[in-house]
Amino acid sequence: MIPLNWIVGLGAALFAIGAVGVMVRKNPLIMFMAAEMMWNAAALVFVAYARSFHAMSGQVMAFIIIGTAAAEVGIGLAIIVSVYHHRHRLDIDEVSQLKG
Amino acid sequence: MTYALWPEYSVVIGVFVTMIAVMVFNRRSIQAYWVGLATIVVSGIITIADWSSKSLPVALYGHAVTVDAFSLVVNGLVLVAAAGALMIGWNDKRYGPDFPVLVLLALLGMMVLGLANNFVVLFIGIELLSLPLYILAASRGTGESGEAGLKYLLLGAFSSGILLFGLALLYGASGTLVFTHLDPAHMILPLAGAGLALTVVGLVFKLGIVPFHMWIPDVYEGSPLPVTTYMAFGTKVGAAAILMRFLFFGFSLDAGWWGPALGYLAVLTMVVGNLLALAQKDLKRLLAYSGIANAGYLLVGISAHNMFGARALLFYLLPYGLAVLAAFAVIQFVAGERDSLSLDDLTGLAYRSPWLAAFLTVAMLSLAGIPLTGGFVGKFYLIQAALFANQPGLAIGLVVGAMVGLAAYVRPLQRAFSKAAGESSEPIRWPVAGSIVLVVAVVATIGLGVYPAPVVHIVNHSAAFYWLH
Amino acid sequence: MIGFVILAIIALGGGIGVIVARQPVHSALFLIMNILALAIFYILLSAEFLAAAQVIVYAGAIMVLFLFVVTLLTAGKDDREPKENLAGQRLTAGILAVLVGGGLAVVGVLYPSRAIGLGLPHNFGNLRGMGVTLWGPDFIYLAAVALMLLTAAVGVLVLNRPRRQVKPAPRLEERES
Amino acid sequence: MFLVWLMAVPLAGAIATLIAPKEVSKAIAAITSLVGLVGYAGLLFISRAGIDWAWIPQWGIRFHLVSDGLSLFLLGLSAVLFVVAVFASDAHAGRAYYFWLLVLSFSVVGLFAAVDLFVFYVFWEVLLIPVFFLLTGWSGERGKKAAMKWLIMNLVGSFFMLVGVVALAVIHNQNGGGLTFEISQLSGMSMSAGVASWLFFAFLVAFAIKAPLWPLHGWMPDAYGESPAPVTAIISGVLSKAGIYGILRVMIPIFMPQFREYQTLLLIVATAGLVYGALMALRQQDMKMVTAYGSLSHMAMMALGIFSLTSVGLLGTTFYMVAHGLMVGGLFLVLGMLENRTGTRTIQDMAGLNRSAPRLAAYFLFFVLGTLGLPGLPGFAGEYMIIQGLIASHVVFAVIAGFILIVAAWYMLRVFQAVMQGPARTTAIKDLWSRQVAWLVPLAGLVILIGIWPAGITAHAVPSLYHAMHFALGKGGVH
Repeated sequence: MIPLNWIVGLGAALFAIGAVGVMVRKNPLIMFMAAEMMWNAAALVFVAYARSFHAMSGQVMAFIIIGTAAAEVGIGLAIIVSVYHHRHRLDIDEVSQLKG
Repeated sequence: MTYALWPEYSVVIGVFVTMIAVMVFNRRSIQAYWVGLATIVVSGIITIADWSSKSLPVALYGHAVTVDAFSLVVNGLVLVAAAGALMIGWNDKRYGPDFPVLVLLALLGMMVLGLANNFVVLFIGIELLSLPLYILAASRGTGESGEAGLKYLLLGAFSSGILLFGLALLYGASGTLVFTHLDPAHMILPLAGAGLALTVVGLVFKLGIVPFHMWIPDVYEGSPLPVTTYMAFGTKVGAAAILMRFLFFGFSLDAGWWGPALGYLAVLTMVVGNLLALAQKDLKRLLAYSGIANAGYLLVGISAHNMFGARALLFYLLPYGLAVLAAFAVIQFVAGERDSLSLDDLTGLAYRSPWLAAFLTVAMLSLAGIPLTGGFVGKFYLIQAALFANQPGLAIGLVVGAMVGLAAYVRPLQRAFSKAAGESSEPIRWPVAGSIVLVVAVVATIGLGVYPAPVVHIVNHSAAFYWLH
Repeated sequence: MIGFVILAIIALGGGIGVIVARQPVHSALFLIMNILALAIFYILLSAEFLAAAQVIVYAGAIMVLFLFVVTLLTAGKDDREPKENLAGQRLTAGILAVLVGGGLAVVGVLYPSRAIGLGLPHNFGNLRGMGVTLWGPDFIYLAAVALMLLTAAVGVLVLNRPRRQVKPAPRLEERES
Repeated sequence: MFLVWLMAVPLAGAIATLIAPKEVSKAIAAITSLVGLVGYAGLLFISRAGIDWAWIPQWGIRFHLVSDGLSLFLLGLSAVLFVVAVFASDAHAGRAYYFWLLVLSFSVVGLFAAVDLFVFYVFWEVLLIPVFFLLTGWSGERGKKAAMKWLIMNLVGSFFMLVGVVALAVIHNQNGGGLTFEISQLSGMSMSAGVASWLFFAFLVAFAIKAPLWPLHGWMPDAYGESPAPVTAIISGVLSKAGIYGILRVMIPIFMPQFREYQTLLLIVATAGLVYGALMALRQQDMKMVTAYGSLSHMAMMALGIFSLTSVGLLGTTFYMVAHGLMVGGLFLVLGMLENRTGTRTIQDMAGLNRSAPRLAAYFLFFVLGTLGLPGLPGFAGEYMIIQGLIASHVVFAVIAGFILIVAAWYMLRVFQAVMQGPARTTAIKDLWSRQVAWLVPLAGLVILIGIWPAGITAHAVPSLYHAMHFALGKGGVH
């Protein structure tokens, strides 16, 4: 038998790691990945409880979380790319201004 | 005859029609805006039709959503917010043709939050609301806008994570996802307590309550102006609505768990938000802190936890939103090509454009809560709620916050009414759509202050309706 | 139980790896490890469909996207994080998060939910079971996810459409002078 | 209905100033205030006009206005002073000035006529806004600071009063009486002593700040010193009476037991204010500030009349409010004209002006004598009644008050002597123009009229004072 309560504990640990990552790191990509990990931890806990209640509702919730995460990552990476590009362009602008 | 979910369905249809309009017509076209506005109007009409039907409340999709008078009032509020944001940013080349599509998508999220009765719908609503706003915040393409979008995204993902984990623990403690099936008496207490705490923190993050408010000023400042307007009004409505639904539907019997905690947060938020507003030099930041403080006022309605509190919260959202619309419309006009406005830029506004100064005055006085504006009636209702709940501390906190806030709101007015040092610059352009928003918002603000009885009636009806649960 | 411990160690190791790695590429790889470990957990928890979805959507799509972006943005750059004066505050927040997370873990372990002793229902967690639910009573959730993905598509278009270089408008003082 | 028209006229005038061209703003304001005055004269014949409309029925709020003996003469005072202030104003002040002046007039009518606590509070706060803008836009360098001080201090008081207002209604509801804000229904309500004391001080502080009463007069020196003369006249003549009026109208019916409980304390504080104001007035070199501090002292006098808790003291205060409003308003206007002509307000810089401007000197003397309480002028009758009330309750304070009256004569006459009499050191100034005389004469006439015929007011006021206080009377509160 799988120890359900230990899986919940594992989920909490992953959640905490993700939260620490968001708070301590400054690289947006890593922060974003840490946030994804928090979502994953929640999904894991949902699935574990779904198993314990023999109810599909928790699994449905986990599926929704995965789907939403996909959408969120798409948008998030687009924003990160545009911000990086802009910063990059700014750097070049500054350099050329210095020279000119 | 009830059209239960048709306000939401019509918005979904509107999203697709708007996208088709963007594709079919020239990219720089205005048609998408008209389609978006038409969608909002149609949805509003269906909402009104729903309101007059007798068959509410109705639970659909296995108690996933409940359409009741409360959700319809929320619908009305967010429709006003969306219409205001759309018209303030009407056909502005800076925001591109996709602006109406994203406004409609976020609108859908806000409406969903109003009728959620289940964890899944709660989460879907939050994300449907947030995802388009991340894009909108970053859509300006300048450095600040991108940074604002990035910050919003990261904090949003973080708070959604907290929310999700809280919901997961609550699910484990209760075995159900439906708010109204939650039974605090039969839960596993530590799990339920931890889950409730995390969930509330997650939601309060979205609402912008001190100490979870750090992201709001930066995001509001960096986002394009119509988007900031939308966030300040619509997001607050959605977050307050879902917080209230979640707590009142699920944990109404055990208000002792969350009532006092939220009460302290409310007082802290009102005082700190207004204090920080006092120090701001940028008008958008000032309004951001004002938004934080107003979130505190909203929390008073929730932590009072009585019928008056629910009604007062619903009522307060309207004058707050109208004042926000008016203030941001004025900023948009005065700022012109730019996207932000410092207090110094306001100097001499009364001489450049007396009407704008007058409208700004009404908006600010309403935010400050001076009588004969809607803001006063809203605060009055909230004080009533706090005193009916036998919590004079909340009422005192509210007025202390209002006192501090008053000084913050009056400072821009003093600037506006003093003479400019240099010669005034070019005259201010009044875009037609924005002017409509501005005039309607100001007239409605005064109207709410002078004769609030009809709105009070609606609000009382909706909160009484839902209280039967 | 031993399987659980090994898997848990892999998952936790992946998680810790994500937040301590210096290079985002390494973080992404650690995250994939973590996700795969979770997928195995899903199988153990009789959520076959979710396990597949986790592997295909998360590891297959999301993380590939991540890796792609990471390599696109940080290739050949030393992405050293700048020092800032908020370090103390961040550290405090981090410690707080560790404490809260530890508390949650203890609560989760000590208070198991009410388990149902009966055998699992038919089709629990497999493709058919999920399909019947998601295309049946819970269809609106699926529709909502579809809308979110649509939003993401629009968002990518909006954020990365070629824009003409907008000159920042001069500030008021400059125009006056 | 009549009262509604009385409110609608200034409001319509205010809107008209916004629409009409700038040049006619003053004319509009003048016509509006004159129509208001005529309307008020009509009110004198109707005497007990009133309206009672449902406003927010869900909360039991009624738009209930009454002109009874308490409010009738204060309405008159404001009608007269607004006419005078408009005529005394600068014709080029701009349309916004007249707009705010008329809005102020509108809210003052509402305030004095309201008998529903919610309505009262609404107008109580609304009138802060026009004054704030008048101070911001049309005063000296420190005007902005003065405006800020005015707004913040007053709102600090009134926000706590707001909690008090709601608390009263809520307690009334919890007592089973339903949700209502009607003062007459809230009066004599039973509440626990602790709560009642808190509410009592919440209200008292709000009213004391507006009056202003020592030690809550922090906004007064700046606001009086910086504002243009007509605005000063309105603030000191009308608005400061609103504070005293609030104590009479709202607190006496509701908080009589608390008044009894804290009577000694209140008398001591009010007396301290009386002495403080007089002494400060003696020290000032600025003639406007002398009048301002003198006014502070007189406000304390009115408070003493109330705190004596005798019917004659209350009556004296009611009468003295009207009398003092007319005289101090006139005095500030005369000082304003003097300042316009000499360009200074410092006493040492002026001397012997009565040579060049005898008419101005005469009016100056008239209002000075009025404020210091010369028999035959209305100040005397009011102070007499107040001291009579004090003798009946606490004779010690009567003695101090009588002594301060002498000091008052000293500081007022000091100003007059220094400015008007003595060798003419300063350059000659223009005397009053005939137009200015035209509106000073009726004002002075009115002062003389109520000075020699105080019964015209008191006879009206007595029944409604008793009416307003019958609960208190029933409990043996008023002798």
